[in-house]
Amino acid sequence: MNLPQSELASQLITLLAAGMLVIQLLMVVQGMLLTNIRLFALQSLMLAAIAAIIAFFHNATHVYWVAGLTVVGKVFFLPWLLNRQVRRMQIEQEIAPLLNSSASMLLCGGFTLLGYIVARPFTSLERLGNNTLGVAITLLLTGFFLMFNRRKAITQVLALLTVENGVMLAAVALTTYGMPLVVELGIFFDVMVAVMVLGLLVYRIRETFASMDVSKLSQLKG
Amino acid sequence: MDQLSSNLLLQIALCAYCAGVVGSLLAMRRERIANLVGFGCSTVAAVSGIGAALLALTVEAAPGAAPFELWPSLIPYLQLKIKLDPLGAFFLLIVSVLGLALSLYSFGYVRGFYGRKNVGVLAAFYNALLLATTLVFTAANAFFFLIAWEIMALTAYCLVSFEHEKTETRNAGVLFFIMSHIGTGCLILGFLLLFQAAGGQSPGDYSFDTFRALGATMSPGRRDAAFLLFLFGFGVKAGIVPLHIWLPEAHPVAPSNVSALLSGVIIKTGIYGLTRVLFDFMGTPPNWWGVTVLTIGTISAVLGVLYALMEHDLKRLLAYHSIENIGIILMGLGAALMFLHTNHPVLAALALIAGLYHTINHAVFKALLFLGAGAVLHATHTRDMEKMGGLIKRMPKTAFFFLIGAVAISALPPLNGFVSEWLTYQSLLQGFGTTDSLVRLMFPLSGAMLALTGALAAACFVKAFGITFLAQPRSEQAAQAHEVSPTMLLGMGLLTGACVFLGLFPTTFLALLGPLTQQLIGQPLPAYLVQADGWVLGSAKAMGGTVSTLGIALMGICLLPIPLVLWLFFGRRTRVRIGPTWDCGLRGLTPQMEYTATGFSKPIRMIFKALFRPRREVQREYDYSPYFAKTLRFESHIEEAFVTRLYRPLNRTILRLSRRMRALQAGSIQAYLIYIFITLLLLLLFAL
Amino acid sequence: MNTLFSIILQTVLLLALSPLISGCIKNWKAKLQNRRGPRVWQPYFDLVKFLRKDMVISEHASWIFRAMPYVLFTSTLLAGLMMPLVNVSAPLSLFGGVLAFVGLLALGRFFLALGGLDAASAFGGMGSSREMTIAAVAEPALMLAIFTVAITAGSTNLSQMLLAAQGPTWKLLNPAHVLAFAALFIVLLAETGRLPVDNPATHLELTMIHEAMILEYSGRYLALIEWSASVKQLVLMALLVNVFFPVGIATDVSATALGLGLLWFVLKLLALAGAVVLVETSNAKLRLFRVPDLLSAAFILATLALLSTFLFQ
Amino acid sequence: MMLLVPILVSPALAALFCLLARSRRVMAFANMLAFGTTVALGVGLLLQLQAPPHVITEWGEFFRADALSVWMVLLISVVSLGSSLYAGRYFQRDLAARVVTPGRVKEFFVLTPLFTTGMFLVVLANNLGVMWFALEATALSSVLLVALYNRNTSLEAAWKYVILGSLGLALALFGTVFTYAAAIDQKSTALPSFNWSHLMSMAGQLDPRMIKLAFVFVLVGYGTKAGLAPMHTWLPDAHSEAPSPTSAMLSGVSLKVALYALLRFHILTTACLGSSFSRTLLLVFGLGSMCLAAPFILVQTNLKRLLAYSSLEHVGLICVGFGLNSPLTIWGALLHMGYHALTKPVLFFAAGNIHQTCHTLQMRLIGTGMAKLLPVTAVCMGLAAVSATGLPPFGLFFSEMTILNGGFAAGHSVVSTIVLLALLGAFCGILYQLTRILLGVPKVARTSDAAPLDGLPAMGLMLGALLVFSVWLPAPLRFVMQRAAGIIGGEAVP
Repeated sequence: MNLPQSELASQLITLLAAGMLVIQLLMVVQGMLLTNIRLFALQSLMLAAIAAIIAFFHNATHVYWVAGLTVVGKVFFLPWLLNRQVRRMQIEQEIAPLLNSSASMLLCGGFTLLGYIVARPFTSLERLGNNTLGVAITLLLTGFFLMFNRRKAITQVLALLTVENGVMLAAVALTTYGMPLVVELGIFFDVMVAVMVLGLLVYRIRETFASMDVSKLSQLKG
Repeated sequence: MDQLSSNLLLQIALCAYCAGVVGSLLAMRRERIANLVGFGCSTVAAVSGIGAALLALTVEAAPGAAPFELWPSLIPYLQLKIKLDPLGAFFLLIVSVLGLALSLYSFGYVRGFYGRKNVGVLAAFYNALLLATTLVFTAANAFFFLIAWEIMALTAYCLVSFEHEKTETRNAGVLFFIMSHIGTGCLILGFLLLFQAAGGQSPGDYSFDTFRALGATMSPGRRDAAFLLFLFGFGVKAGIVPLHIWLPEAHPVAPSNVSALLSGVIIKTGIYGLTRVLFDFMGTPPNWWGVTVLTIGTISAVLGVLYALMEHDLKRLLAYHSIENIGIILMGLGAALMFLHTNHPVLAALALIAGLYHTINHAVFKALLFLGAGAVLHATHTRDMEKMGGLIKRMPKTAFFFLIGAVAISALPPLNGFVSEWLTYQSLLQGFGTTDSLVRLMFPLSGAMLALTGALAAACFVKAFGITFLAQPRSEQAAQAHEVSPTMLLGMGLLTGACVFLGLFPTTFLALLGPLTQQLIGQPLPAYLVQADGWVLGSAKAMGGTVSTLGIALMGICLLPIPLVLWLFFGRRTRVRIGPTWDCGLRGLTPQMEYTATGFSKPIRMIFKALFRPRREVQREYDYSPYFAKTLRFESHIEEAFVTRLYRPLNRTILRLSRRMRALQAGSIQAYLIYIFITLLLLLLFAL
Repeated sequence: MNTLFSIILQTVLLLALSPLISGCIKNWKAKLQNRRGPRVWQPYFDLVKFLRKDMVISEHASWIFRAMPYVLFTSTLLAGLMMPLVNVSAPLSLFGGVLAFVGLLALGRFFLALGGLDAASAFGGMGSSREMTIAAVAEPALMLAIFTVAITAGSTNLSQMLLAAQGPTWKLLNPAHVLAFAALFIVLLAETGRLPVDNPATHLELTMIHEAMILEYSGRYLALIEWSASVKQLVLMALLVNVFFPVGIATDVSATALGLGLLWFVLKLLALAGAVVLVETSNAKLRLFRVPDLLSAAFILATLALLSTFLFQ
Repeated sequence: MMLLVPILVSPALAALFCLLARSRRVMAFANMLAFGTTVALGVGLLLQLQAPPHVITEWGEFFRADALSVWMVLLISVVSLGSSLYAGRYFQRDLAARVVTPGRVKEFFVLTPLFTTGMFLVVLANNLGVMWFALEATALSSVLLVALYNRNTSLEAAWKYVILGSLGLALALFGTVFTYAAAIDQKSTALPSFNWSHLMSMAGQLDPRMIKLAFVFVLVGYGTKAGLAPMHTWLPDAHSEAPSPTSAMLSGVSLKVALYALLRFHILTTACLGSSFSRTLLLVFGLGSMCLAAPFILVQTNLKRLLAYSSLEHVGLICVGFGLNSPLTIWGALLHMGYHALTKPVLFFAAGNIHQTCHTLQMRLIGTGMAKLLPVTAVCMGLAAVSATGLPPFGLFFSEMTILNGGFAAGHSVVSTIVLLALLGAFCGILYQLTRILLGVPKVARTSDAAPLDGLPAMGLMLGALLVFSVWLPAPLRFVMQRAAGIIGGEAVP
């Protein structure tokens, strides 16, 4: 392979990573549940794209697997699953965050800064794109923030998934070829199972509590 | 002589105790067998324990018994090593003598539990407690000592809450165990400090041999810290003021044979620990140690007896007297420490002997008194003195034994209490000359306080004996009381004998303490202690005071004829009539007219009002004039200032803070997520 | 042999002399109050009378009631035998010093109080309660005062204390001695049941202490109790006069020395008795709960005495 | 012979079998059989490990068992055996009381072996990534167990457990990725192996900054699963709401398994950065957990929550032991793991019996006099409580003393003092609460539907083992523990 190609690759990857970050921030301010799910699908698509690019430019076949699995799982299956659940339970669309959008926007700005600070010492290590690690950490932090800024069970699941995206991004960004395939597969299936379990629990909670509001889940004290 | 070494006897005793535990548990369902097996084993064990102690104090004193190991332990630093040195042997003697008497007593006493409670369990715990105590006195490794100490506390807790159906019993048990555990915590820290000073590397660094005179090598700060920790830890067990609050709660609620054991031996483990640590490990003490111990002793003695006077629950009264006597013992130890500081080994030996002699004396007569109280409880089913009276006619033998105990604990000649307090007085008196600093005033002043204590104790036991045994029965169950079973009497008789022996033949007994002072102070018995070939007990110097209880007793017997001579002279024709007591012309006296226990101690309550702060409620109903009341109801409570001012607020504060903490776990998952998030952020900043 | 002789002599002396002292005190008190008062010998006649009379014993009483007079009598006598009266060396000085002395008196008191409780009458209980209370409060002052002297003597052996106090008379005037004497004098009043602590002459329920305890006793038991009371008074006074003013006390056993010692002893006793009489006539009885103040004053005096031994040397 | 694979396979097979089986007895028996086998295999492993090189690997390097893993395998299998012994009778009574449906019971018997398999995989996997997803698997399987009774509270507990748990695991995955990244050789394009053993061998070349960052993430992540304060918040909920056999496994081993995962990274970090960094963090979090647990125990009102907090306390103590990082304290911490694993299940079994008898866990409602109502349970609970509060003759006293000693010997007097204070607080709480419910007379003469001997086999097994191993540690076991301590501390134990 020759240099301009890898130059191009890293350009693309940086671009996509930035896109993922933007989507994350959109999710922070976005008020509608279904839109959130679609945004997540889009984010995952970008992740898959990054993986594909790596696989293409470094012709590392097993990373195609990662890309494919991500597309199948995170772009189609999980959003579909969540959508179905939302429809089946007629969850009202409002997400009802704890903080209003401007404040959360401000916070997330702070997180982004922190992410870059944490990542700076390691820029030398990333050989693809610039500051993808920073993006990954920011995804983690903002995902975290999403988790405790949302009241609905489903949205917490969604936030968790964005954190997962962050991890995968870090994985591909830092390690060129992603993790060994076994691990990749394991992680992938774990995520799937996790979401199913979560879905199951959400369903049960829904039918016992007649609500999706996790702030109602506060009987266990002391 | 090889086949009868002290170690062999000690091992026999340990095995017998274990057999007692196992056997009585196995025979749990058949209570009679359990009773026989359990207390039989403890009797055997106690006898061989006495043998071992005597051998170790006499024959094998010079070389000292060889240490032996129970079994190799799996923990580094822990050696299950046992060594019977003079100090341990002395305390082993105490526990074994009491063990013997109490076991004999228990045969009869626990029959009262048949059908109600499980005698097997009682016997098992009783044996376990004796076993643990024996190990405490003989362990030669701090780690092992702590294990025995904890097991002792645990079994004591189980015995205290044996009759756990009553709420007061459960609370008393919990209070006891918590206090004792806090004490143990301090002990652990103290021993760890020593361990550190010993180097803290080789497994041997935990054995008492390495601790010996270690204090000299420690930095003053650590040494003082260790001293305070030990004083606190052992003080809780010994029940010194203000760490005593558990004692009057826990001792009364236990079965009486156990109460006797607790008051007689278990609190003495605190004294043992203090002696062991302060005289054996800590090296030459700074002056303030001795001053502290002496002061604490004085305060405990006075407060203990004052609170005892206010009680009309017989067993609580005795429990408070334990605090008083612990105080007296500590006076001796404190004086000894001060003498060590000023380098007067002879006086130190005298003071130490005084303290230790009072230790065994108190063990004997307090156990005797508790057994007497137990007999009364057994006969009348109440501990409230106001419901007793006239028992001397219904249970004469018990009454006699109790009287002996009462005379002994009131430090009246010629019994043993007097002897040990006499020794204490002597050491305090001669302490005055040992130093020029103002500190010397401590000696006579604490001597005066000791006098006050003795006089108050006498008052208290006039009340205890007089109200309980004399005059008319104040209640039905007292009138129905009956003498207790022969084995119980035997147990009490044994202790009575011990009281008399320790009282009349102190010089014979003190000979046993020679090796002990030699070991702890490097000083044999003071030369003038035993005078006129054993007839007279002297003090530490040539022209010092002397006393001979035996002589006093014999002389008294010689003087008895004088009144008889007088009868022969004048009153040959006189007659004796039995008549009613003068009742001011009323129609006969009723028990209501007798002086009550509360009334008896009223003057003292008035005098020390500032201390007791009694809450009194008087309700009188009258028609036209308050002076002609129809009904009159009077009640007065006394709560210890330490409980109301110190412990309750402390407890309340801790619980309030803990409840505040619970707000952290408020149930909101968002909050939980935020905790994790903040932790992560902080760590990231820390890692950068 | 010698010891046995001295024991017998001293016992006789105690028994013989003590009623006289009580008699003198009664008589002089009356004189001071412009009464004729009983004869000085009256106590002797009383004792004989009591011994001749029949006894009534309460139906509720137990053997304690019967044993008490003997114990009291014996213990008081024993205490007396430890006290040097005319000779420096008391007969039983080896058997116990001042501590045993105090202890034996306490033993007597212990049984006296029990005897008071035994008859199931409220008076007895009240008397015992008050007696034990006052004794308890008096004890520290007594012991501290004794300590002060014992410290200077370096021994609790009474004979030793006397020997140490021998020598130039001006030594007796040092503040420690004087203060301790004052303290002991107050204690003496309390212990012997004198005004202002207790009124030996009264039988009014609410004021009596000693009399209340022995209310149920009669006949020879009463005789024993009264006798031991006066012996106790004698030996306590002896403690004061001999320990603080050991002038003229015999240091050897020659007849002249003993005779002289006896003379001095009686004189000193009478002087002290006079002092007691003066105090009794010039004071009213205190309320029971004021007595502790008096005795704590004694305690303060003793403490001051102690301090002065510490300061002036 | 192969040992590691069978250990993993036998519970998995049991799970499969239970999926097909119909009768409850059969399923219970299958569980017992499987765990019995694993115990046997574990002992075999123990013996095999005595021989050098003291490491067993299978499937190339994929499965790897050194002394530490063997120690964990033994704990896991024994506790699982105990809880499966208890489970059968327990659910029989639950079914009788109509608290659960047969379907749910089946779920239990299927999920428990899976749960155990997951834990075995955690301790036997050599690849850190595999270790991660094995841990995730245990989390997921246990979540459904926590939610077994479909009560509001149990669902709430499960929800908190799964959300916090998977979040923690996501963080741990971050850490794992970083570790892997730190291992990549910059020049070559070859995939390095992600095996722990390999990473240890090249610990010198790892990028220290990256490892530092990685350990932070792993600590928070696996720390959440191990219930270190302040990430412990799910622990009391989950442990108290789960059915007692599951609570026993959660408190008994699953916490320690997470701790094991953390330890592996701790060892790696220590090898790379030197000890000070990671051990300080462990020390801080351990002390934090202990100090936090004590007050909650003091004023606790719910029996099983009380036990859960005491587990928090013990995990904290174990962390302190590792954090002090002297050979002695590490050894003590390992001992503590073992004794606690044997003690805590007994308490939970007893609590289960009490729960099924009184139908509540609120100690105020349970009232007094359990000793009269359920003598055997009360005695077992009392003994276990004595052990849990660290009193002799039980082992926890020895291990606690060993840790305290080590602290003082290493000059950390203050740490030891704090530990002692926390332990005192916990002691007071447990003593007070248990005295209140065990002793005394029953409030009302409740018609006890408790068969007196319920759960005796399980509790007897545990207590027996506890007593035996408190006074006698067989040479092979001792050897393995010393090696394990060596692995963690980097040096051998005296």
